Formats: sequence, C-alpha cells, structure tokens
Amino acid sequence: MTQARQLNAGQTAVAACRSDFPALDQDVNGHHLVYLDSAASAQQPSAVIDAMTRYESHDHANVHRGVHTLSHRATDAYEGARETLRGFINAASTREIVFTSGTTESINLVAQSFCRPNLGPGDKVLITHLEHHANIVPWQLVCEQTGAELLVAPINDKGEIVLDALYALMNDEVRLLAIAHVSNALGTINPIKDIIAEAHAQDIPVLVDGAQGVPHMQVDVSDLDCDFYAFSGHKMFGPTGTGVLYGKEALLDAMPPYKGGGDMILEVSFSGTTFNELPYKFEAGTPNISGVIGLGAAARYLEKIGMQQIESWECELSEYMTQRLSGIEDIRLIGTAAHKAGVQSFLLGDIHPHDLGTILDHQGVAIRTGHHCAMPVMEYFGVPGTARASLALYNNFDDIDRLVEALEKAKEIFA
Amino acid sequence: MTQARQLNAGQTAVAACRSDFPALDQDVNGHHLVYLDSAASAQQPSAVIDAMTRYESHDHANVHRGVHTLSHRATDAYEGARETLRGFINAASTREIVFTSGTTESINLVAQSFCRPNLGPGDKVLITHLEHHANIVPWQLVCEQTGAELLVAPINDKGEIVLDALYALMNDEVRLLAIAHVSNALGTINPIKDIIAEAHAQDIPVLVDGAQGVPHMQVDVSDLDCDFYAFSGHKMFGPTGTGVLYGKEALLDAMPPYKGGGDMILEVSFSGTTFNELPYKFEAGTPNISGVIGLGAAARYLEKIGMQQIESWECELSEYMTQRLSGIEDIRLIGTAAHKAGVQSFLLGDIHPHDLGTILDHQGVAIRTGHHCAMPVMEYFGVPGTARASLALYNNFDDIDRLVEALEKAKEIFA
Amino acid sequence: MIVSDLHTDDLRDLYRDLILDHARNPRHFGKLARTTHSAEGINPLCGDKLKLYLDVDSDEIIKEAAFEGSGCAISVASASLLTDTVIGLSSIDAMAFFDAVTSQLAGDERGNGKRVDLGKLRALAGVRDYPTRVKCATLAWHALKSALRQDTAPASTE
Amino acid sequence: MIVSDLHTDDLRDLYRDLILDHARNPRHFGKLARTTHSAEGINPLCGDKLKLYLDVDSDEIIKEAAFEGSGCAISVASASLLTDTVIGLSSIDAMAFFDAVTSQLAGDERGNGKRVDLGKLRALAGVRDYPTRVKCATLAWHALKSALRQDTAPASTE
Ligand SMILES: Cc1ncc(COP(=O)(O)O)c(C=O)c1O
Ligand SMILES: Cc1ncc(COP(=O)(O)O)c(C=O)c1O
Repeated sequence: MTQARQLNAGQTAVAACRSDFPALDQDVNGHHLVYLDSAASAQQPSAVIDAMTRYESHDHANVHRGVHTLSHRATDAYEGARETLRGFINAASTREIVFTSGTTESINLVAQSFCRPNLGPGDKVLITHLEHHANIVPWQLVCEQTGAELLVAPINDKGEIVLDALYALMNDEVRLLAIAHVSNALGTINPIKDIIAEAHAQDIPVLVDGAQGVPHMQVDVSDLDCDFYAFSGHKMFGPTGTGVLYGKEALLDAMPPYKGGGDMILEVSFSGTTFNELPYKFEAGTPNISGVIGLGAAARYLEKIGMQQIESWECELSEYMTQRLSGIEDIRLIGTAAHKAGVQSFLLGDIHPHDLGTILDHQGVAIRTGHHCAMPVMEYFGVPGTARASLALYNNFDDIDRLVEALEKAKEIFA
Repeated sequence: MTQARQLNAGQTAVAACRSDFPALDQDVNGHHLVYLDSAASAQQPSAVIDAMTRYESHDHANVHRGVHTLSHRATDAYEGARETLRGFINAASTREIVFTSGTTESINLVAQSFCRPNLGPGDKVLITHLEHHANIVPWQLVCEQTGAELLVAPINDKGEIVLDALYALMNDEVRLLAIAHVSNALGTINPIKDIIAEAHAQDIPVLVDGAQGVPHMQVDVSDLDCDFYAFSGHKMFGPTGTGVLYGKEALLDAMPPYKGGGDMILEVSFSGTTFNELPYKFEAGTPNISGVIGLGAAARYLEKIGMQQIESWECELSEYMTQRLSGIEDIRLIGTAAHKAGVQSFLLGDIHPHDLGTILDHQGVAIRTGHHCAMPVMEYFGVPGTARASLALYNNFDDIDRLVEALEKAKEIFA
Repeated sequence: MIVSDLHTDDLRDLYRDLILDHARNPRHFGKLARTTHSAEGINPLCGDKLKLYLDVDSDEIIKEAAFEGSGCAISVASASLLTDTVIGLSSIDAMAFFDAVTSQLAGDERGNGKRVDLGKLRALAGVRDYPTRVKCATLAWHALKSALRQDTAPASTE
Repeated sequence: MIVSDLHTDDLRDLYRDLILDHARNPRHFGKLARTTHSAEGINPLCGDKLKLYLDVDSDEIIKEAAFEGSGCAISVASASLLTDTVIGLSSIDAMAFFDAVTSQLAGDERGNGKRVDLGKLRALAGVRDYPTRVKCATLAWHALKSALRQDTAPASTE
C-alpha cells in the first residue's frame, strides 16, 4: 500500500526530513519508535538543537544592555529570531512579536493585560466548546476577577463549531472572541478567516489560539487580520519554554504591561516608572535567550522545507490514517470534521484509552491518551478520554501501518 | 602575585572547573576571553548543555499526561530536577518548588497571587533602596492596582541597608517585605536571616530575591525561614528561561493560581474548574522541560563542587579584586559594604562607563556597564551608571589582572 | 530512565485474565445502602476517577464496600479486587493490605507493616514493570486510606 | 555575528582626538533663550539620554541649537558635532545631514538623500566598526529628526 503511493517531489522531500530528528532514531521497548504524539509536543531537528548548543557554548550573555562582544552576539541572535518569527507569520513589524514561554502564557497575557482592565459585569468573552484548557481557564479567571460572563459557542457531533450559533452569540457586549485555529483534541481546522471577518463586522477583536496551526500550515496573520495570535515553540519543532504572542501594534501599545521587571522599563524611580517601547514592554526580565534562538532555527527549518509542502504531505498522511483507522472493527473516531488536520482521536471497543496507550507503547508506538486538556470536548462526546494519534512532517505511511498493527494487537489482548 | 598565593585544596579544585565551561575557551577581539559579567548571566558548564542536548535528542515528549515511554522519561527527568532543586535549597517538600521562567516571573507571581487579592488602601509593601527592578516594578504595579503603598527602606553610602530604618518601617500595615539576598549592583550581602526574624516578629511575610544568592553561597530556605525565595537558572550556570519560586506550602496552598491553562487544573467544565494540587497549580501549560532539566544539572554540578568551596574561592577572588581596583588612581568604587559578594561597581575618572565597556571589550574583557536594572541605586549615588565586574566560580586571579591592565589602557586612551 | 525492553507477550503479565475479568465485571460496583466512610480518588495525570464507599460498624469492621467511577482496566480491576478483599476486615487489617499492595507495586516486597497474604492481589504485581501505571493500581487503595482516616485526618491521595 | 578582530590601537579610530575633545568640551551645551523645536533622545539599551533644543525661524532656518543630557563620549561628541553643524542650516539641509550621518554609520556611504560634505562629522566613521555603539552616535540625530518633525508627526527615535 505504502509502496504504491504516488508522491510528488515536494512530498518526497518532506518525507526525507525524518532523519533530521535524532529522537526518532531509537528503539523503544524493542521496536523502532513510531512517534504519533506531536500535537502534545513535537521532536526537534538537529538544526534546532545545534543552534542552541552553539549559542550556549560560544555566544551566551545577557541581552540588550551589554556593550561587550558576547552580549552583542546574544542580542543579535535573539533579535534576529524575532525578525525570523515576524516573517514566519507575516506580521507587519517586530514590535508585534512578543516572546513568551508558550501559548498558555500568551493567552494569559491577553486575558490580564488586554481584557482585565476593560471588563466588567455585563461584558462577555466568547469562546467555543472545542478549546484547549489554555483557551478556557484564563478567560474563566478573568471573568471571575471582573464579573464578566464567559459565552461558549457549541460544536456538532463531527466536532465542528456550529457557525450560526457562534455568530448569533456575537453582539456589542462581546469584548473578545478567543478561538482555536486547529483543535488539538479533534483535529478540526476552524474557518478562522471567515470567523474573524464576522467578528470584526461587529467590532469584536479576535484572539486565535494557533498552537496547532503554525506547525502544520502557512499562517499569515496579516491576511487573517486576527488581533492576537498565540503559539508555542515546542509544537513547531522548537524548544519548550518558548512561544509567541503576535498582537496588532495599536492594541499592544494601549495595553498595560503584564509583568514588571528589568528590560520592560525605560526608567524606574520610586516616584514612578516609564515603560519601554514594544515589544520590550511585555518582556520583563531575562528572556529565554537560547530557547528563542532555537525557536528561530525551527522557523527557518520549516521555511526551508516549505509550509505548503508540509501541509500537502500531512494531508496525504492524514487521509491515509483516517482510511486505515476506519477499517478497524469496533473503532469509534471522534472528530470527523470535513476540514481536518493530522490529528485523530478514537476509542477502540471497550478498551480504556489508557490501556491502549500502554499496549501501543509496548510496541514502540507513542500516542497520547486522556482528555488532551480539552475536558469539555470529552464531556460533549460522553467519553472520559480518547486515544489520539497526531502527525507531523516527519511521520510516514509506515508509522500509520504500525499504529494499525498495534491496535489490532490490543484487540487480541482484550479479546 | 597570582603565583605566590596559597590556595587550599578546595579552592584549587574550584579553580580547575574553568575548563568545564566551553564558552570561556575562546578569543574575543584577539584576546583570550575574560568573562566578568556573571551577575548579568553566567556561562554554562558542559554538564548542563549536554544534559539538555541529550534530553532533546532522545527523551523529549510532553510531561505529566503521557503513558508512552518518552513521556514517562521526560516526566521523570523533569520531576527529578524538582527534587534536585528542593534539596539544593533545602525546602521541606517538592510541593514548595514552583518552576517559573526566572526570578522576574517568580516575583510577579507572588505580587499577583499572594498580594493582589489581599491588598487595599492603607496596606503597605516594603522594599529597600538597593533592589533590582524585578523587585521594584512588580510591587509598583500591584500597589497601583490595589491602592496600597510602597515603602522603601534607605541605604547608606557604602551600599548597605540601614537596618534601624528598615525595622522602623515594619508595622502591622506591612503585608510583605521583599528584599534582595545580594545586591546585583553593589554586591552587598544583606543579613536576611536577621531581617526575616525581625519581620516575622511583626507577622510580616518575607520574599527574598535570591537571584544573586544561589549562584554564590549555600542557601537553606528552611534555616532562613523565608516565606518565598525567588531565583533564576541562568545566573546559577543553568539555562535562560528557567527559575524557581520557593514558597511555604501553607502560603502557596492558599493562593489563587497565577495563570490558567493545562496541567494546573484537575477538572475543567464551563460550570467551574477545580485547580490541581501544588506545585502544579502554578505551572500552567507545557513547562520549559529541557530548561528545567538543564537547571537540575546545574544544581547537581554546583553540589558536586560544593557551595562552601565556591564561596571560599570567590571570597579570595573578591578580596583580590577590591584590592587591585582600589590601587587604580582616579577609581571610584561604588558599593563598599562590609559583607560583600564578588560584584564590584566602579567609575574611572570621567570616563563614561559605556566607553569603558567598549575599551575593555576590545581587550577581551567582558564587563557590564549601565544602570544594572537598579536605577534607584544609581540615583542614590548620583551616577548615570557604573561599570561592573562580577565574579563566578570559574574566574581566577589572572582575570582580575587582565581587568586592571585593561582599565589602565582605558586611562591612556582618555588621558 | 529507560523503561526496560519488554516483549509484547509480557503484556499478558500486566493484563492477566484475572485483571481483565475484574475490569470487565467489576465486583461491588455502585453505591451502598449505608455509607459510613467514603473518599474520592483522582489521578490528575491520567484522569482516572473513582469514589469508594465503606460501611464500617462500631467495632471498626468493614461490613460492606463498593465503588463507582471510571478508569482504565488496571484501576477498575484494582478497585474491584480491593472491595472483594476488604469486606469483613477490620480497618486495621484493611490498612495492612494497603501497605502490602503499595509496597508490592513499589517493588518493595517486604511491605512496611503487618504481613498479609496478598492472595488474588498478586495479580497486580505485573503493574510494577509499568511505572506510568502504578498510580492507576494504587488509586483505589489511596482512596481506602483516605476513607478510613476521614474522621481524624484530612483526606489525601498522596 | 562575530565582531571582527580589532587591535587595541584601533580604539584610536573610535576615540579620535576630535571625538574626545567634543566629549570633554561639548559645544552648545545648555538651554536656548528661545526654543521652537525640541526632542528627547533616549537609548533604552544603554541609558544615554539627551534633550535637543532648536530655534527655527519662519524661513525654516535653524538659528540656534543646543543640547543637555548625559551619555558616553560618543553620544555627547555626536550631539556636540550636530549642534556645530546644523546652526545656520535650513531644516531641509539639516535633514540631509541626518541622512548622511546615519548612512555613514550604517556603512552605506552613498547616503540616501541630498549629497552633503560631512566635514568634521567624518570623525564619527570609526563607530561603524562597533555595532553596539552605533546607536550612541545616532541618538542626537534621531532627536534632531524628531524635533524638526514635531509639528507634523509624532516624535520617534527609531
Ligand atoms: C538581584 C536580582 N534580582 C532579579 C533579577 C532578575 O532576574 P531575571 O532577569 O533572571 O528574571 C536579577 C538579574 O538581573 C538580579 O540580579
Ligand atoms: C490548541 C492548543 N492550545 C493551547 C495549548 C497550550 O500550549 P502550551 O502548553 O505550549 O502553552 C495547546 C497545547 O497543548 C494546544 O494544543
């Protein structure tokens, strides 16, 4: 089946990238590793690991305030990564690229700095039923802090947002719409460009949780016209502890700082403090310099391969995965949206996902099991959790065959 | 001079560690690098860099929720680092070790979660005049948010806190004392154990900004009896983007979460969310896994050498530095406390620190110049900034000789 | 720490027939007519969640035990085996089983309390080789401990 | 990016006598009797801070210029040279010097506007080899641009 497949040149090139990822070249429990957990965290190519090691071994110093050579090199590399990330998502200016520790911090920053000062009773924050906890709990917290109300747009049984219902919730009391680009639990790719246009027609700013977007498709924040776009380094083949908050300059400019400390100020005195310009106002303290350099290397790595090639390769794989999984008796696929990324949640007979996870791990196949930080989705589908296989550019058809074999084995054990 | 010095065995052993730091083995501007900027950010030993590379190349996956082997390895390594850090500062329990992105975030967490819900007009937060901006601005922000008042204990012209004045400011309106263990601009080691006892006698909880403490001396939070202790990985030879907030369990338990997201919850539903137990309640989202593993390796590295050996070696170096610098004509030492760490701020004639920095860099000597994120200190001494040489375990007497030579050269140029 | 290389057939050691039987047909599943002690067990890392009910009489004898909840085969089987085991025991003897089971799963066969004969509970031994799953197997037992202690100390599943 | 290997004597190229002279004895240091345009320049990365004052007449001629503030030798000398240069120029000609100086420091000798003779300002050329110091040398010039633009556009030192 694998052999017969016709790949175009771009797809073949992407498939060849697997060897760039040292972690994939190992045996686990006596079997060559099949890593199908990239939606939780992706592996890093040598280009990323080496960029950080090189930095740490030769160029490290604190950034921004040093006149000495290492500090200058560190600052250049750090700010160079900012320009790389700006280009990667096509932001208008590096002033719109705030480095954070991840999607979670990016969203909390918006909740606390953009929303908290402007929310009160009667105001609404709008999210959807398919969000990751990172795009739920910060809004619950800020609503509790301010007396605002959290509105939740429903999903249907394919795992798609019910657009009419979402649009019906939009009115002039809604202060922000926060919505995933791609659902991590269901794989649904939301039509965010249309949704953003609809929200803007009602003057509602939009935050996009792009954690599962950037690793898999070309993201152009200028074209989307989103107000904020949040994502994590570790899901796009960069290091943990890094992330980005993109925000439109005018909005970021008007927001108070999120944290206080060094680098985010121009002047500190006990009679008052003047904050620094963008993006530094939001980067208090010594940043994750090596991490950001690794993140820049990850973005360059992806740009070299080409996001369109990656998308096209993953689309092939994803279709194959759906087809193979659908062929398994007693499987229940959860998340069957028309427009889907390479993420598939499922249940197999009455085998608890946790047991499935162990049995697959035993065969060298790494999947995630549980609620995937999306408990409301689990509750909607009436399941305590699911097993989830998620793809990235380095997966291939064999990986999917191995997954299916391993699932068949699980059925035997639980027969 | 260097040759004649009598070192004890422990000091000789510390001096030998220099070769563990790859970044120190390079030429800068044609001269072998002399790195005297560790107070801004320290270099990392191979043990730290390798631990992270190994993790990223073989063991990476998301932590805490995976049943597969890599996730298990990652969780073990991450939680193992927590236990290492617990031991490193002698906390009672790993529940008291919250991983953050650095000192700045640790302090902001306390300002927002411990103070903000409990502060109002009439309440006071007490700091001192020698604090780093990271231990000033978060308190300014929370005072502004709540109507509380920020009190500042004075320093004297040696750069020491005036203890009587500090104690006179302590009363039952003070909700927190936040104070540096060691001043990064002046090198002053504050008598925090006494200060903490005095504050506790008035029921005032104490946060210690330990950014410049942990890298240079044995810190025992149980012995100090501090309520919170904040520090950064990158100042203790670990990676950027990591840090710790130690907090007494009873206090952390009573605090609301700082950020919302994955991992910090037990259950999320739209009708309400249950937060996770300590320390996870304060670790929303995917943490800096590789960074924390590097931080753990840094703590183990320091433990292997022995903090007392390090302290004793740095004490020798520091005395030598003060002596040699004092011998330079026209030098003005800023920060001359009786009890001092290996940090020396100074001005040379009318040469602006920034120019000094460039001239020294030209000779391969890396120092920091400017306000060192301690503008109130600069203002107190009536200077726009200083040049600052700061020592770490890997420095030696030659480094100090090179510093002094380079300063003599600067005087020539500006003669 | 690298999980030791296991062959697929070793899975049979984890999923023994007795475990699968108890997982599929849990004994004492449901509520009790009279509950004197109860506790919830949550494994935040994997989402297993169960509630244990006990009917303890004035002589400190567990007259009845039952549980509800959802979880993987290991946690459900362990809870089912627990109820089977503790009914009729004094609370002290039940705690001796707690010690024995948790010691067995920690790979410490000595136990740290009164010696008991594990009997059927030996079927849980295979879990030892699966560190990620040990918490599943001990969940119900921690709930037992919390339930028995609930009059004196605050409940805890740690 | 590795700063190229420079020998100590190259420092003389950065700290030329003219620079040191202007740094020690800045010309036009202080306030003006009449200020029509002014702007502050702050280099957040190193703390240099200065205020530039201009007296521009109705014909757009800079009659007087002065500055205050503190900074390193490079930024003070640059500000001093700036005031020396722009007094008597039209604001358009002054902006041509802005273009020429910033181009010179960016290592782009062509300039991007009207050609001007840099004269003494060539003494700033040595800064080019010290990327961390270029902002010091351009600080006053950005303040000049902000000051001249202040009636029309918001001030900016970027
Ligand atoms: C005394 C002190 N406190 C706080 C900080 C802030 O640390 P970080 O930038 O790592 O958050 C520093 C470091 O600059 C410091 O020296
Ligand atoms: C859709 C989505 N949003 C947010 C997050 C949170 O990202 P992080 O844990 O990197 O902050 C994730 C990752 O788990 C995700 O998949």
